[in-house]
Amino acid sequence: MQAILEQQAKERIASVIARHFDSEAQNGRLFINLGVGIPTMVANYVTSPNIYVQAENGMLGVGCAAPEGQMDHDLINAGRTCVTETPGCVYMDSAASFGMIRGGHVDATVIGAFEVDQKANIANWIIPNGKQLGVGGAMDLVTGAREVVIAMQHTSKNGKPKLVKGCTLPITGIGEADMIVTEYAVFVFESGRLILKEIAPEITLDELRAITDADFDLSPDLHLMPL
Amino acid sequence: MQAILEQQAKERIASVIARHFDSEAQNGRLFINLGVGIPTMVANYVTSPNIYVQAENGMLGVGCAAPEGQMDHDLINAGRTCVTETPGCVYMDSAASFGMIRGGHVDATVIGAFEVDQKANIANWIIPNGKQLGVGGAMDLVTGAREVVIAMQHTSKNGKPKLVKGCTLPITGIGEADMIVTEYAVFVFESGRLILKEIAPEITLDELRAITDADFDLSPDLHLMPL
Amino acid sequence: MASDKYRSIEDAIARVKPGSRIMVGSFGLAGYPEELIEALAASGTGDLTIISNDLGTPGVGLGKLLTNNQIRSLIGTYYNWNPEVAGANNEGRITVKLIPQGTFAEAIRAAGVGIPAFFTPTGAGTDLAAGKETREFAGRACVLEESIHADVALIKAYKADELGNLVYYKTARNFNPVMAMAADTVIAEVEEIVPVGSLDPESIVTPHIYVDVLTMRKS
Amino acid sequence: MASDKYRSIEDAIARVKPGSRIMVGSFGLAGYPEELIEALAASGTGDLTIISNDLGTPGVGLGKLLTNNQIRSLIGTYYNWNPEVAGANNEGRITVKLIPQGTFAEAIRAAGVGIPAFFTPTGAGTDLAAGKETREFAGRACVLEESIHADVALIKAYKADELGNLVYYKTARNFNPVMAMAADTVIAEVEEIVPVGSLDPESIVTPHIYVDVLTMRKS
Repeated sequence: MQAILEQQAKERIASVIARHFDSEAQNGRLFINLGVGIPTMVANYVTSPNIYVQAENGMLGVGCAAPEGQMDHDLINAGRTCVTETPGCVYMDSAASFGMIRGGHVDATVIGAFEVDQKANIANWIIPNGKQLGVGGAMDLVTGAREVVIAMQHTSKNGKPKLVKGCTLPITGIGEADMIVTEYAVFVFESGRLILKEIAPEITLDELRAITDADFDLSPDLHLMPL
Repeated sequence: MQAILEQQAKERIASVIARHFDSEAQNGRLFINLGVGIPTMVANYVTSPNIYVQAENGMLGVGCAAPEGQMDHDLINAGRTCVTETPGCVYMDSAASFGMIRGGHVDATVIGAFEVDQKANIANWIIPNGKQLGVGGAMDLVTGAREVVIAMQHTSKNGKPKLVKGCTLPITGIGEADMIVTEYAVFVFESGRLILKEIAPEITLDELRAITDADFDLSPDLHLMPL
Repeated sequence: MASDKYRSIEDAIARVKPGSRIMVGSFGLAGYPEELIEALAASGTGDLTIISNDLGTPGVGLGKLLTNNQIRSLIGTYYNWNPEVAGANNEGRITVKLIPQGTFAEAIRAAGVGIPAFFTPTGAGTDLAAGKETREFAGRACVLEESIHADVALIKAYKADELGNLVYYKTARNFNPVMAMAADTVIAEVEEIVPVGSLDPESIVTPHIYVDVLTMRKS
Repeated sequence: MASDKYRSIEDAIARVKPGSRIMVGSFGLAGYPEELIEALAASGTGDLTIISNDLGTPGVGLGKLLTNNQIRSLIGTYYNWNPEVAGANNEGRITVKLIPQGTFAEAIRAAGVGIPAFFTPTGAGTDLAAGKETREFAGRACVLEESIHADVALIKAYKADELGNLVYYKTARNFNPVMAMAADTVIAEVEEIVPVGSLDPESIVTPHIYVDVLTMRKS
């Protein structure tokens, strides 16, 4: 197993997810919501003009980050980054914005996670008794978006598997994960089973099993992650 | 008892209600919703500039009926009359409009009724197995408006009391009536009792009792209806 | 036409299949998709459930669909303007589900925003609450109402941009924006399609995410 | 100033009494009524329940109210930007009620539109649904959530007309329009008050019926 540096891992995860969305957007417009961190980076890699970004704080058609000197602090995404407009963008209030999400109109959300388990449960909102106290839109997004894509490094900073048999932290949603993308692998949930679809060239299947606590099956068309 | 012609009765009812609203509007802006028929006529009699008319089909700040030749069939009130704009008027969708009503933001609604009983129940939406099948906004209005003013002639076309001990027709709302204005009298509900506040000069108290099925008390300041 | 959502009225109405649940925006004759309804009447597609505030007047607008026997059931609030409805209902030719108008609007919005049911004081204790759960909140009886969803929504807007963002005109807005959120397929009849960027992002009422097909009124 | 709703910031903030439930519009530092919050912090009025998405950052914006010990409890969604909140909560100095952000927005709107409670799939089966009724709709577990009302809402809008109709600016809109419907007294801090008739009736977001007091930002 060949180590992948953190920055490279993040860029890879974002680009793999972007490729997935570019492919989906060939069938028509795709509306996506991007969480803070790696998920936001996905916007830098998508190439399809058919992809529209929704920000849950009240905007459809979010553009790229605002360049230095052109920042408007009343034009932000949900990660409080100053952003720009795209042609045809729309502003709305928070109830309308979450209505769009909860109502199933947003095709996909990309979020990070502390843990995901083999039953598609996601834990990404809180570490009890810690220094952070917030849920934000995490529960609404995993429940409302049609497809929930987890973008996370394969293991925690101290090397523990994040893809586990059963979440130990408080969950964000039950059985809501649809796809998991790490620097080493792409998994999907199909008929309640976790399936490995792609594996990175830096790792063997046995090595991947060693850093994955969750049980998973191999896809009939399991292939190397195209990089 | 001196007969009052139908047209005169309607005008009187509308003007008495208008006087009530003009008085209330001295304390600040008053937002009212007017049903079809006599209620709509109230707008012709109010004089306070502090009164704003809401139409449940999606407008706040409804103006007078549109003059011949200036009718816009996409600018109507809930009775499908072409109306006009007032300065500062606002358009909204039906959910927002009924939200305004149900949320208790509209100060008063004026509606007609088939029957009102001494427990403040209102029956105004349907005569079973008849030629009409519709509830419209009646239930929302009686439930949502802070004050429900009933505008109706004292008796039905065949002389039967409309102010009854108990409604016989399907009710629109339980205990929702606050004030009843007929051509002969003004009643209010106070602490669950029906109270006569004003009586018209054309009728004696005994004659009023004879055409009123409901039991009522006399207000300590019962007085002649000012005309 | 530079919009990839643009279709002819005929192509658009072909998406309405027999037996479908169809929402139609309107209040009386204000804000109804006239040409779509004409085409639906001409198509003869039947066994429809029509979800709309009212049914126009006999033989006019939505009223045509009843005159044509294309309707199996109605969900709405006010049919006093079209006495054919009470007649057909009394004769058992159609079923009619009456809902208070504010509850109707809110239940359609609820479907659009993923709320399966809500409590409302409207209608508590009346015949229209029969068979529905009633519960007190802050001492007030409230009825549990479920959301209302459709297969297709036929709506009328004033202008669309090429993406499908919509704005409305005066009281022709009525139920159109909530219906635009509450159906699997949303077809909007508009008077004009303007270039992307022509509509103020602060003033767009229906974002393009909700709109599948645009048709343009000929007249 | 030709608006009868216009008051100075100081007069307006005097309406906030100790122990009140106060809604404040904002998402991070976008769209928060800065001068009203500065005045509230200066007033020292305490024992407040603050209903807002977040609490800014320590010592800034809404964060000042916590630093000043003016807060008894918080109802909101996301305090990760202000770690003083978790600290005060862990020490038992304040109580915090966390609500998923979409449920929070919808529950505030619900109070505004007279809906006492609604079912939502968000949060079902999680710790934030503990103690709440859960029921299945169409096979999906949903949580019953009650509406959220306040004594006073402090909101930020872009422009008001003299009647009190409001429009907003970009993503500074956020929770302001729903909070404007959900409080007994609504105080809006605006950047400009324009003559009646200057705002497009199709584009007004908050109708003047909801607004009690207007204050104007000095800077």
